[in-house]
Amino acid sequence: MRDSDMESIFALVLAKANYVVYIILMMVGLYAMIVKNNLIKKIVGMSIFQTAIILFYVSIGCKRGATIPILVHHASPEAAAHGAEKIAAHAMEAVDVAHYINPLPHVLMLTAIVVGVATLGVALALAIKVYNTYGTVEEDEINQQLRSG
Amino acid sequence: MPMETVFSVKPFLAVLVSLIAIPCIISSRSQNIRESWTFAAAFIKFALVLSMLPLVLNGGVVEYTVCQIFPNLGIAFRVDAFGMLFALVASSLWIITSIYSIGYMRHLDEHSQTRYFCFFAVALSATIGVAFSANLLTMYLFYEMLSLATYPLVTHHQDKEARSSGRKYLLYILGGSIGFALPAMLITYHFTGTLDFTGHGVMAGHVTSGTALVLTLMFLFGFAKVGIMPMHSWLPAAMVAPTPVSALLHAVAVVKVGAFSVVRVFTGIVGIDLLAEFNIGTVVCVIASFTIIVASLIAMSQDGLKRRLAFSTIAQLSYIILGVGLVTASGMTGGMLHIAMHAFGKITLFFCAGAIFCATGIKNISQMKGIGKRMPITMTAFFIGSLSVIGLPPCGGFISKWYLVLGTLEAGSIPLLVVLLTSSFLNAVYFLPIVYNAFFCSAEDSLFEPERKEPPLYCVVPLVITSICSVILFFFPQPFLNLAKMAATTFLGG
Amino acid sequence: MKILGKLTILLCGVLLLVFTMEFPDWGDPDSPASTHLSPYFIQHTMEDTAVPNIVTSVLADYRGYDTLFETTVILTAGLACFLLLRIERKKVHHRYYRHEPTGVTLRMEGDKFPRNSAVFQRMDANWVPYDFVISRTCRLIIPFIQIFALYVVAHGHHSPGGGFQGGVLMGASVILFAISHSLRAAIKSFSEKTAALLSVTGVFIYAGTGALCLIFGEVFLNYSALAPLFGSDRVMARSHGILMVEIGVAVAVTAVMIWIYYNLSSAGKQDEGL
Amino acid sequence: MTRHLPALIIVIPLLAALFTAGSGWINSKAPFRIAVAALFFSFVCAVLMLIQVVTTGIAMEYRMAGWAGPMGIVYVIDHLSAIVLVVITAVSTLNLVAQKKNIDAEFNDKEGAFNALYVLFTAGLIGMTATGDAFNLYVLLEIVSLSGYALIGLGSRRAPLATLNYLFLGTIGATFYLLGVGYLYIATGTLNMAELATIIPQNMESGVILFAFIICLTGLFVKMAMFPVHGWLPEAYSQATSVSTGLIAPLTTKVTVYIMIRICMTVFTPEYTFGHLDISGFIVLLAIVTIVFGSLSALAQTNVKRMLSYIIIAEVGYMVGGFFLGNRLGISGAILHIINDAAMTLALFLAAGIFIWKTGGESRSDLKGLFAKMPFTMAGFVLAGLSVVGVPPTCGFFSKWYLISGGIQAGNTLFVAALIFSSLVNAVLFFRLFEIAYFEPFADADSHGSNHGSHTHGGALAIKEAPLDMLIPFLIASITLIVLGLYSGTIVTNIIQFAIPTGVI
Repeated sequence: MRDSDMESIFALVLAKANYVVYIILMMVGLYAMIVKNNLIKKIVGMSIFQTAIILFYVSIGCKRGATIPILVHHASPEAAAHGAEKIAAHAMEAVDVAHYINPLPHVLMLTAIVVGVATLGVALALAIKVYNTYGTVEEDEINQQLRSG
Repeated sequence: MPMETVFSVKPFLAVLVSLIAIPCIISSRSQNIRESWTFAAAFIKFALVLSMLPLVLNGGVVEYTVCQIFPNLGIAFRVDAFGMLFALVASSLWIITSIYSIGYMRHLDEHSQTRYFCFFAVALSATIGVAFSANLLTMYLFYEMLSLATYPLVTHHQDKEARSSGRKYLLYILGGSIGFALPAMLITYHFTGTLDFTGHGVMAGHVTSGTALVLTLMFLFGFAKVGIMPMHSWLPAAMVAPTPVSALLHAVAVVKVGAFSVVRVFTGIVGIDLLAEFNIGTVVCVIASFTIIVASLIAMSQDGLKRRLAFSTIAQLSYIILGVGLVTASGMTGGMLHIAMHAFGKITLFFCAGAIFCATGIKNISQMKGIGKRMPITMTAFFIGSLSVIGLPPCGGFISKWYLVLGTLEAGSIPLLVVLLTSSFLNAVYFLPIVYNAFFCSAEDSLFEPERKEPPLYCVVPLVITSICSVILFFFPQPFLNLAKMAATTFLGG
Repeated sequence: MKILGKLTILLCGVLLLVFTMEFPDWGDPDSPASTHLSPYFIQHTMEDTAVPNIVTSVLADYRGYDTLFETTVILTAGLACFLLLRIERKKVHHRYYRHEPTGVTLRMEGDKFPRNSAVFQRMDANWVPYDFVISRTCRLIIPFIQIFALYVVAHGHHSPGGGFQGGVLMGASVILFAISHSLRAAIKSFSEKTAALLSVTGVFIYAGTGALCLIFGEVFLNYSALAPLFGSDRVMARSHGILMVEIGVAVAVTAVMIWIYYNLSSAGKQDEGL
Repeated sequence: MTRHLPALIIVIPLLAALFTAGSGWINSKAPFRIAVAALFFSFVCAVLMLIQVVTTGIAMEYRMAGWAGPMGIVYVIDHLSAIVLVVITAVSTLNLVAQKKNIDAEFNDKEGAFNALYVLFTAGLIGMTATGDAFNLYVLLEIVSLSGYALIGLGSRRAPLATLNYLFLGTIGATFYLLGVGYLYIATGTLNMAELATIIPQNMESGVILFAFIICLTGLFVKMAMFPVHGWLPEAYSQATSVSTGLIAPLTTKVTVYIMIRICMTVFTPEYTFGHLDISGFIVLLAIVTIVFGSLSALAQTNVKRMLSYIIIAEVGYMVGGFFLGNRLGISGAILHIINDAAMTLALFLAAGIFIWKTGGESRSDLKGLFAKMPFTMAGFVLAGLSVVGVPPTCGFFSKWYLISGGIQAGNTLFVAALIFSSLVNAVLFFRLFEIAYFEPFADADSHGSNHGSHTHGGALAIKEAPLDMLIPFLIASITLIVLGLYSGTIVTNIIQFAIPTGVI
């Protein structure tokens, strides 16, 4: 009974591998942000934290046996010349949904990546300003300077 | 008489008139122009209140709604007999106090008098607002406005002592109103769905006896301006204010607002029959009599004249609460009448205290030996005032005490009668010695110059007027008596 | 305080793990996400926007409003770095020069400075030795990077790519130039003012096309309203609209990446970078 | 033309922000004017939309890029979002106009970028309020946060560090919200709020939706500084310049509360939030702790702005607690409090801005003698203080009235006690300030000798009022407190009443 349990748990984990990975990544990022006291390490933790969410979203979108969401049309050379009506005609053949993974998560994650970069940029700008005023990026040293006034 | 209601904007105008006067008071260049604005506002307000008197006397009611905020509850005014009685007293005495404060302030050359007169006007409009409010929300609004408008008046001298007494003043009044009155009001609104002052109370049938008692006590202690015993110590502390403030506000406006709101709540919200049925009235009477006795005893031990008057005010206010707590017709009439009678009596005493301070700078009773020789008019007025407060025949106070005693007899509770009589005796004990020392003792130490030195005319004339009024009220109490009687009948479900 | 942090993270992780049991398996085709909205996009993108790359069509057309604000996020980041770091450059009265043959470094005061000659070479305070190999190879590669970036932008319709990716590549090429040579050289060729104004114009191109559709009477960002402008039918107009928008995004992203690099690397003084 | 209002209200500020950023490089006069014009335009749009929604009674729907329902992004302007839009645009316009002098003093050479970020912040808030798409809300939330970090980061010497902490917590909050939206996407496959509201009630039991609710809520609680995760707010708001706090303090937490209400009511329908889940009891408890904690720590502060920030945390507790009482009174109290609290906080921070501009100091003792010095500003400050305490006729009283009666109706006496306790503490806080301003003489170098108390003869201290262009907007803000109070009845009856779905008793 013991090994069948192991199989079922193992199979379960394998089937949901992507969620397990993203949770581990997220916890690593969260850990770094909260516990580390070097500001740059916290910023790195933050970007890991955001990338974990990106991985989660992208993994939602994929389907077994499907290819990237770009419609494969056998554009024969003369077909490209006809322009519009060819496109309309081409749309008539039914597009099999199972062939393509669903594009929505990818669109969302393009935005999330951009937001991640923007936040990283602003965080680094702030870190530089903190370094210029306090001469250090270690949070406990900064607190010491603040307390000593 | 038919209960016809007239819808007119007069009550709202009466409230607004002194607020409108404020920009003029601020912008007036010279002191005289400023004083004339205050007088104009006082006269217009008194005229507006008087104009509604005949209608109210034959049973009519004036209503006006400003705006509807909550379902069937908004800022609205309703002038009935009880409201008219209190508004009449407040607006008439404002005129007299304006004269007095001009004399007092100019004589002592107080600083920032413009601010004084502005906040005085705001306080008055709040008082009239409370008198004319149709529901508990409007009354709470003007009650809060009054407490905030009187804070700068109480702390006028802006010194250390004024600061600590101001802090105590706010602690009791604002703390009481937010801590007790606000939740009580909201709980009542939750149970009954309406806060309008109907003749016979809204709580009947919606509330169990336990919650009714708790709510009544929360209202009693919430409206801390009535100075019931545990919530009273702001009043002696507020004596640090200049005397016209103590005279009008702490003898007439502020404390009477407290008493008025408590009576309004007892009759309009809790309802007289509920008071009787769950015998909440007796609980209220016990608290009131406790306050009367203890306050009178403390008053005897006070050496400062104004502090003694303050404690006597606490005792007199509890008469009003006692009157309502008796739940009998004449008891109610006596209580409500006492608002008017005590007002005239006590304001005279405060005017005299102020006059003595103006003329000689004396504050303590022990130094007032033989002052009668030098300030005969002031001291005779003081004598008449104290007679009225004690409740002896030639002065108006006697009539309200008379109805109160009748009330206790109707209610058949002998202990309350004993309380009334002993307290009258105690009043005599702490007032008459002052008068005796003033006239019959000789001024043994020669630090006083013997020649007659009366306080400035502006101070003497008002206190003479008010002392004469309290005597007139004994012989012709009609307007106030009728109003009180009408109010009592409506409240008792007549 | 630290243990509290660790505890919350542990708890949070375990809670998350417990809840994953109810998720659909990885990649199974009939999970709600794959059966509800995406099939519409996959089937209708050709007939709606005539753009085979579904991601670009969803990105720039179906959810074009999202991407408009995404580009605004980039612009906000650029403005934020500028606002936080940029310090007005005080007149600098000294420069460092390196005498090439002898390797002696000189610090020259005053206002007049010798022109850069073969013998005397200007250098930064924390001088990075001028490496011939790197600068020459970079000078060789940069044009190809830029061409590839333009290709990525242009081919967003048919192959993976688009405004963001192309913009970043273009930005990277300029940053490579700044790193390989020196920040001053890069600023001379692509000044901060042009970077700021370009980033604004990029977003303006995007928002402008959207507003143009408004002016043409359609709803905001509905490119088929621009059919008379492009002289094509409504579906092709959408495809051209997407291309215009992609160009706007590329311009904005390039400029902002460079702008942020200028500010971050020189901590706002814009004189000596990495 | 009115058909395009939902788009115009956000596109015009966006375009204006671009012009402001661009023109900042050319001449330094243009940015401020463009920014004010754009904000005023969006204020007018918001008012027009409110009128239209209230008169027609139906919500305005605007399909971006012409795509319907779940496919594209849809903007929905209903009663709730219309009134919040008016509040946002009014507060940001008033604050910008009032703080002209502060802007010139602090951002003299970077005025273009500052004004652009200011307008982008407001545009982000407008978008967040009006959007009908869960993911679009995340993008706009990021714009608001980023521009907020920049506006706050430029304050005093300690501002960068405070902003960095704010950034970390803000990112955690926003990313949790994103994760919540992701969980919803897994369970339902769509991102459109209206469609989510149809799918969620069908499978209430699924754990994924429960966990999406919890994660979304935690994320929002972090963004609105509820009790355990409030650390960033006092630091960030007290170190920033008065212009930025004048904009950020009244709006961010209130709009985040609005989003919480939007999500709990329109996405997770009330049947789910209050009926199916029994989580509201715990959240009201958390709100009570926030109220008590906020009020008590405000007592301990000497810096005026830090004190006001702790009061903001307590106010967030009011709104969240009021909403999760679950009854109609509590929810309308929470919504009314969003409007009132935004107005109150704006008045308070404008006053703080004026004090700092005049006395240069931020601590309580710098308020000495201000009643004599600046009577009108102090009058406005007293009005704002009374509104926070909850004294009629100011608006604070009426929203507190709804919250307390909601608490009584729900039988949650602890919540009522917390509200009363917090009002009393606020009374102590503000009267402590008034005392200092009223009693202690104006400690100014040129005033002749320290005339401490007793008879300060005559108005020796000439009245040095705040500059007029700071004073007028501030007085407008404090007078609106009374107007809002008196009209809270009309606001509730014909706006908030329709904002609450009929399912709520």
